[in-house]
Amino acid sequence: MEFPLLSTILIAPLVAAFALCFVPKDDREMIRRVAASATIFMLCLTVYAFFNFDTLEGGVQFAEKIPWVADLGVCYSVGVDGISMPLLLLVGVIGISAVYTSWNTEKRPKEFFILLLLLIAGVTGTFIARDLFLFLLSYELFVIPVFIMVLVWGSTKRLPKEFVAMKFIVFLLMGSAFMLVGVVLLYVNAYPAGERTFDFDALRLAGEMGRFSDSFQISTFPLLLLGFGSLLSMFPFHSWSPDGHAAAPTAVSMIHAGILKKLGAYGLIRVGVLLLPVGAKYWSPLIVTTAVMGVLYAAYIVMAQKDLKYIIGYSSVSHMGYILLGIMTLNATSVSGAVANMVAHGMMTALFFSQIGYIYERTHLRSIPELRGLAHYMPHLTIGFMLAGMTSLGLPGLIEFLPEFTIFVGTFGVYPVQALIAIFVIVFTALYVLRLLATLLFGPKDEKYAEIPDEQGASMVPLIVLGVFIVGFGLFPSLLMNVIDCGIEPLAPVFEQIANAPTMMGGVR
Amino acid sequence: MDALLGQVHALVAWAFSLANDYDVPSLIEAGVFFLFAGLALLFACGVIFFRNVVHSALSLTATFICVACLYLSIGADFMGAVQILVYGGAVAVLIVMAIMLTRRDNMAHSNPSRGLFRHAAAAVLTGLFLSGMAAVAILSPFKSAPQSLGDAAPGLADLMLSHYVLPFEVAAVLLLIAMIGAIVLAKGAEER
Amino acid sequence: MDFWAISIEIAITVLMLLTLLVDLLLPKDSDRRAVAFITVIGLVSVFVFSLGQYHLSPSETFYMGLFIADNYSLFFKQLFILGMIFVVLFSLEYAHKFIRYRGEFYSILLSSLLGMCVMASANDFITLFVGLELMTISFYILVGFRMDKAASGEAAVKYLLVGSGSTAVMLYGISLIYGATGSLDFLTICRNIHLFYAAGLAGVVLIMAGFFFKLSAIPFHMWAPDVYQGAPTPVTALLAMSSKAAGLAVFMRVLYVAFPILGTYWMTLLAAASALSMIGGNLMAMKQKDVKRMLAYSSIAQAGYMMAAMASADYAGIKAVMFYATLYLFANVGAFAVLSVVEEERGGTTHAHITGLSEASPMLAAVMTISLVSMAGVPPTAGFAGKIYIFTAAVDYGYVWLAFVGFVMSMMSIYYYLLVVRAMYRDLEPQEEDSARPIVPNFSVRVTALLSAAATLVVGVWPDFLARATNFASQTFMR
Amino acid sequence: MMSFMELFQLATHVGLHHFLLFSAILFAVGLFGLLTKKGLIPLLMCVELMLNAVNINLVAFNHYMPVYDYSGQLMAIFSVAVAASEIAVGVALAFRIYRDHGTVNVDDLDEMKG
Amino acid sequence: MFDFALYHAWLIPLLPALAFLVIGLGTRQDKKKSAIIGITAIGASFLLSLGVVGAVLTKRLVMAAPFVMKTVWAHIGGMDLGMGVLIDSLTAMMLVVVTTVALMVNIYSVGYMEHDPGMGRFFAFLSLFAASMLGLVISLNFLQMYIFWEGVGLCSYLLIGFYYYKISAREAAKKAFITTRIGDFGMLLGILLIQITFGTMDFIELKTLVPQYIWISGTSFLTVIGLLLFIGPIGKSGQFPLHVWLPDAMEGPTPVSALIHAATMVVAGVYLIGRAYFIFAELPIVMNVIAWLGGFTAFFAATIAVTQRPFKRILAYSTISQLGYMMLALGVGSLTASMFHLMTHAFFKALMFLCAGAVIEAMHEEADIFKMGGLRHRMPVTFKCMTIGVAAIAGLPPFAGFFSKDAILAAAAEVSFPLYLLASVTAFMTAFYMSRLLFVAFFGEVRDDCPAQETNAFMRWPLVVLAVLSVISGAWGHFAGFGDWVFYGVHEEEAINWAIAGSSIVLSLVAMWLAYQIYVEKRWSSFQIARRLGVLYDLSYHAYYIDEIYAFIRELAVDKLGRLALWIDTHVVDGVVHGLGRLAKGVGAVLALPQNGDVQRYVAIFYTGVVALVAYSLFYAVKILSVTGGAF
Repeated sequence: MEFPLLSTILIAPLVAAFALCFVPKDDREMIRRVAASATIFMLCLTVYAFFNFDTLEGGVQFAEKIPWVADLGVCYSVGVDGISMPLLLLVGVIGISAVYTSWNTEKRPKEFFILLLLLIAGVTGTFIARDLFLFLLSYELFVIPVFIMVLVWGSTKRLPKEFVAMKFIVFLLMGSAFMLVGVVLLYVNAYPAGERTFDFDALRLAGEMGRFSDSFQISTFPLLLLGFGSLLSMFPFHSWSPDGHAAAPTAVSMIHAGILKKLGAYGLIRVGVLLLPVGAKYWSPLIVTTAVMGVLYAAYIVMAQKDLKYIIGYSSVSHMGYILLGIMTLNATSVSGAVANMVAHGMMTALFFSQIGYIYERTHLRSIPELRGLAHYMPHLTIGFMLAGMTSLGLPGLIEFLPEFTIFVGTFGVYPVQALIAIFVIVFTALYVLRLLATLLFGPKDEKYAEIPDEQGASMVPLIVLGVFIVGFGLFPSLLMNVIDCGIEPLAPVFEQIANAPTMMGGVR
Repeated sequence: MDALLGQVHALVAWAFSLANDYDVPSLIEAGVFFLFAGLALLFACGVIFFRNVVHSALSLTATFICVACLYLSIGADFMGAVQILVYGGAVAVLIVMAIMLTRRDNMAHSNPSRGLFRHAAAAVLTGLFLSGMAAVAILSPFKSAPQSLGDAAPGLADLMLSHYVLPFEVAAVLLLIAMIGAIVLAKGAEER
Repeated sequence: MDFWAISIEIAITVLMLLTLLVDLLLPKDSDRRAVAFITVIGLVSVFVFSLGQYHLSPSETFYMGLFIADNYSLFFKQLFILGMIFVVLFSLEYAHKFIRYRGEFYSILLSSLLGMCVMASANDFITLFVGLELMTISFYILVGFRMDKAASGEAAVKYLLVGSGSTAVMLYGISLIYGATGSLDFLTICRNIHLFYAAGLAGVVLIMAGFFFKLSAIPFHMWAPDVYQGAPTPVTALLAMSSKAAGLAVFMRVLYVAFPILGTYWMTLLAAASALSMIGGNLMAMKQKDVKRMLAYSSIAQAGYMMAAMASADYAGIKAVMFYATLYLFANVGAFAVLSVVEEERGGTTHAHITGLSEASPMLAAVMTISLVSMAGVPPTAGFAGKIYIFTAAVDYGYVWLAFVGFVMSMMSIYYYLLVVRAMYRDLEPQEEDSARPIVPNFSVRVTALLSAAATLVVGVWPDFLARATNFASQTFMR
Repeated sequence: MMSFMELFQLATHVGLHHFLLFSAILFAVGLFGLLTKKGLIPLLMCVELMLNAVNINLVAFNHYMPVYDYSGQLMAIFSVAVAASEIAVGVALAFRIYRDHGTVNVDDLDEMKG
Repeated sequence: MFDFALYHAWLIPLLPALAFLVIGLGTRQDKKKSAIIGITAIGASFLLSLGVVGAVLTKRLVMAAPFVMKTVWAHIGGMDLGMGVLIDSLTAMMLVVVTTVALMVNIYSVGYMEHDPGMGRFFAFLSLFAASMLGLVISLNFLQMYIFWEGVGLCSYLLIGFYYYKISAREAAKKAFITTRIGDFGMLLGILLIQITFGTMDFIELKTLVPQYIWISGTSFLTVIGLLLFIGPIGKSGQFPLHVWLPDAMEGPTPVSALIHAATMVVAGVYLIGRAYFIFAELPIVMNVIAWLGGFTAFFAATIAVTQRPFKRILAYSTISQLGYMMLALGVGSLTASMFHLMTHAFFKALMFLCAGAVIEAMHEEADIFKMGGLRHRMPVTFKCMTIGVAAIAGLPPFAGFFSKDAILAAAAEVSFPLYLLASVTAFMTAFYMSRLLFVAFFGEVRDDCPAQETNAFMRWPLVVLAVLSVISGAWGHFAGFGDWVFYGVHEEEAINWAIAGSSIVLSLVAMWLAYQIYVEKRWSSFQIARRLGVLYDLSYHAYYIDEIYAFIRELAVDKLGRLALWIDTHVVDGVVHGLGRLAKGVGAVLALPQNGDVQRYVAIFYTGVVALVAYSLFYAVKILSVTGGAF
């Protein structure tokens, strides 16, 4: 039997979390060392997996399958394909960054790192799951860690953190309620009782055998969309997200914007589009339009925001709109772009938040007018912000450019008007990002920051790790794209099928 | 007018027919039933409407006894005996005792009721329930066929000690526990 | 007559008498821990013993099939026993502090357990009725067992009055069924076409009303909040898990064994009551400040979930109910264990009392969180798997709307569960520093709490074992 | 429309329906009391009335319907036992309430609500 | 030797890129090492570029027969995205121009930046810029070009904002980036459409595909593409509506202005059109737009330049104006003239900017020309170089500008007389304001407080080299047959049209004479003239208030709308969410209202439920009875 690589990746943070339970709560050094070593271990394994992913062979790799719950037809089935592999890497990268960003947590560090590791384990599980049940199980694992982390380690700005934590969770879970109905419907309709299974491939097979009628798909897809879409912060179901970012501790913001939202997108592809292609096609004009509206709308809101976390929060709503656009355009190009953009945006946002977290931790300020001229004292921080900002506005040579470009290529031919608006928003993105950078970093010296040290040592880790990937994948996109491509390529029949399906506007587009 | 005349006609005809087939046992049976049922209902109303709770308790006992008489009238003699013993005896004593222990002042207005609205609402609800149950009774095409199953007491004993021995034992536990519970609760109340 | 079939009941009765006896023998001023230990040891041995009763052969009955010891009832009995063991364990300190007549307390706990066990096996209305009343009357007493708290007596009175009303209705229903079919035996009734008489139909709904009362389904739920709040915390726990589970067990048997031919008739009612309970229970729980009262409303909703599965009327539904009842038991044990400690230490169970629990005792806070999340049905706790089973069964039967309501409401319910979590974890105001004073629960509470939390998590992540057990029990039931 | 005669005929031939209606009325009276009385003890009395009413049903069915044993009456006997236990507990609780509140009126019992 | 250069042309951008990495990660703190690394890298690139030129000349790699190397950069969603090297005469010319100017500027910067603590950073950015620009030049396809296009944009941003502590610099950098971004948006659209329409972005493949496409589908759709593509150059090369960033860009260090905002980056737009000329040349509407917009920009910028006072600002507007010229040339179909002017302009404009840098540094950051005066005495070398520059831009023979401008005028005259007229007027004005600059700053009396001294050698020698190039490049290009190499379509032998050339020389001389009379002889008071002109002067002085208009639009369409959106989000979208929450709670509270502790009410509700159930059962019973007729 092969070495269970993915299980090891999944279990590492859990083991660390469990081990942390027995570390005395005052031994901060030990606590963070345990947490860090778990994430370093994870990162190493994910990187190993990523570079050992056979792009020629494609398909599901590093697969493991153990029967799990017999009567539900659930298997502990993990594996990665070209779509989930990059996202797993994203988890590894952001995981370690999140731990190091929280390096100086003083308040109840033990519980903090336990919850953080649980959160990381949850998202890992979601991306490697090949079984819908396992997927759901890990998908909602974030609820409690996030809630408690916001509650205890969060910060109150516009709204009290207690309120935000509640809003965050209830909103998302309400969304997932709809999604669960959809999933149960899928599960029940796929096979007759007794043969049922949650296995992704089997469910897809059922779809190919025509078990999901067109009308069923059309009525079920919105349910899934509501669930995954609200996690993806789809306009107008985004309002949990900026507030959540603003109130959450930095590590949670990073994971939330960097991974959780991608989870929604991933779910939408994996469950929504691939299992219910006709349904997806039917709704796609509407969703694409709202996605674009969200892109524009969130970009506008960013213009009026002053709080750094709100800015990045809304900007991530805007960027997620691109991803949704890419997914719902439903062709191979746009979907590959969306998947790549998930990775890109994840890393970019995580970097942004880790930098904001650094400065917030030291000054307890994060409002633009209060922070200025940081470049004088903090060159490393400046580099971090610049890198993140430039990635955010889609500068070529950094990771986000090509995915966005690919989405545009995929979308423009199908939905030209929507794509036009979406592309125009890159101007807005530039505008707000540059405004942010200009005010925050540049301008006259302010003596009050003279005492604040620049990023050094542990606090440099997020910048270095994320920076390496942002630049590396930006300059050599084929490292990333080849993997994604070999995940999308086998889906050609699905897209073929979609191409001939009618939309809500009628006819074939 | 015609309808009224018709009714009168019918009444006359009925009087004649009454003379013709005068079914004495059935009429006696009816008399007994209506007597005791009427009395039972009257006393039951007394339970509710007496101002003095002691009167209510006595009225309740009277109801029980009337019901016991009804039992006897349909041959459920054992049941009637149980009714008189348990309800007419034990329960009534318990209740009177309770009244005595919880009320030591004037008994004149010892049985208060809720307000008018509550009465109205209760009347509506009760009426609905009653009409529902009456409708159920009427709509069910019961094919009643009274028969004699032999003596009730041996029959019951047979059932209780064979078929239903388990519930019987459990009921014993139930009574034991009720006793213990009542003692504990009452004792707890005393030891203030 | 086969005493093997009623061996569990006999054992429990003996144990009950033993506790009474020991209580009498013990000196007046000794604390009654010995009684508690006897109870626990006895129940554990009964539990272990009962494991041996699972069978593949046709089920044993005690006299003419009126009392059936099948796997289904066995499963529920074990559930009740388990719940009782947990409750006795975590209430040791609580009982020591608040319960004056502890010896009798344990006896009456055992008698309620006996009632539940009899109910679970009852195969005719007399046995059912007597068992049900044994349990109910025991609970009347137990609810009023805190002599130092007026609310306890008040709760008992309320429970007694509404409960008597419900008993009368149920009895009325039984009498109508008897009238229509001429029998009180489930197996005879089920073949009787006269169930379609108005009397039969009305009898069914009246019996259902009685059970709805036990399950506290809306609109028969009014007693639950007050009683849950006023009762001693361990008793509340029992009310929430065991009493409800017992009601479910026998309710399913009545519906599936005695009235299967009226399936379409009562399924609609079940679905409606289920939807009402899910919606109303969850909505009403939202503004509660007292955790026990909140759990009462939540238990209304939980009953709604379980009825949703019952409405599907096949073995998957039964299995889902059994699965859910089990995990609900674990969740309740966790929650109430914590609550009893909190009440004992801080004198109450409102949000104000649990504030700062995460600092006073992280372990208790974590257990509480896990339990509540399990009730809400969020992974990785058992509640999630339970909900999947339940609503799969419902959807399979065609109740998509019910599943819809269920999922939406269960996710909405996270709100009020998280309110509790929020109270435990939020930052303390300066004047609340007192709340951070450490609480060190005693060993038995710790064991109970951790066991229940572990069970919740294990079943959540690896539901296979429980699924197999419930499958086994439910399939033999439907056979 | 039924004539008087038929009505009388119906009324005088005492049968199952007489008892059913009687028990329903008795039950309803008890219920009415349960909803309107204030004192706990009168309420318990009303409960007893209701249980008694049901017993009449059972006994009547046992008498009039074609059954072959006394299980209806047996049920009634058990119900009597239960009713007795219930009232015992109820009376004990009345003492509790009286101790706690100085009165046995249930409308004073509203410490818990909402 | 030449082959080596050709086959290693990819090293040309890579070397400065490596220099950027080395400086950025390693030697940033060490000024000297940074400078050496930066100059070495660009010097090597320069040598390689010369080698490439040699290769082009020996192998005759004209535009129709380029040398191509390519590799796959990424394969995604069915698209092959390539990266590669395309070498032809145009590329070679650009390479040499860019590396030359970059090398000169690098050397100059050693002197210019020696007191600045950020010198290491400066060289890093310069190297990065050189890398991006060279990458842009050798691009094989639109995507690659766009990538480096954005890259130069970034460098421009970084370098304009080099003095990050100055708010003006910071704002200028931002403005530059955003304005060009607007252009990039259009260009990106164009590129996307090309990718979607043709399935490739490769210049070589497109060259064969476009004519076929036109043959089949006509030009209407391609016109849209062309116009969209043209928006990019409008932004980058500072054409009319998007020119606003370029004057502000002068906030950067002067070498940067010389390198980026005069000589190289701003011509990227022109270069793009030249590179994709096989598309544009087929689209008459687009060509007209280009020509007229170019002409208008040239004129428009010149009218502004006439009244400006800061040294570099005048040069900036003149750059816009000259870029307009190049566009005009492209629009009228003369790739050769445009590219020729691009080359000469690069040299003399870089020269003038470097002079400006020297002057401003000597004047201790005083930029207003009217506060200077008599500098020719203090800074003779600079003065000479500046004079050469002015002569070149004014189009006086034999300086470089004469040949290239003449070519443009001739091309314009061939196509459209109004355009020619516009170009000529612009030429006149150019000569006027450049002479004004020269005369005001360098002639007259030396002021008492003038601190100016001649600059150091690092700054002086590049000036000299560029001055030489400004003198000879025109003539050399003209006589060595620039047009034989850089041309589109059929190459026509062009001689100087002496009618046009003569008239332009006359115009220039008249303009210079006029300037001399006003600013040196002071025959007419410039203030009087300004007052006379009134509104026109104001308009010109304030650059037609375009900045203000844009600010207003931005305030209205972006900030106000943004605040509106925020309001909507917090009050409507969020309001709905919170409202739903409150609604649920409220419903719960209402539902719990009956729960008032009154046990009899509980009983009543219980029985209400019972009655409802009984009603249901009766309903059912009646239904059954009606079905069965009461028979069982």
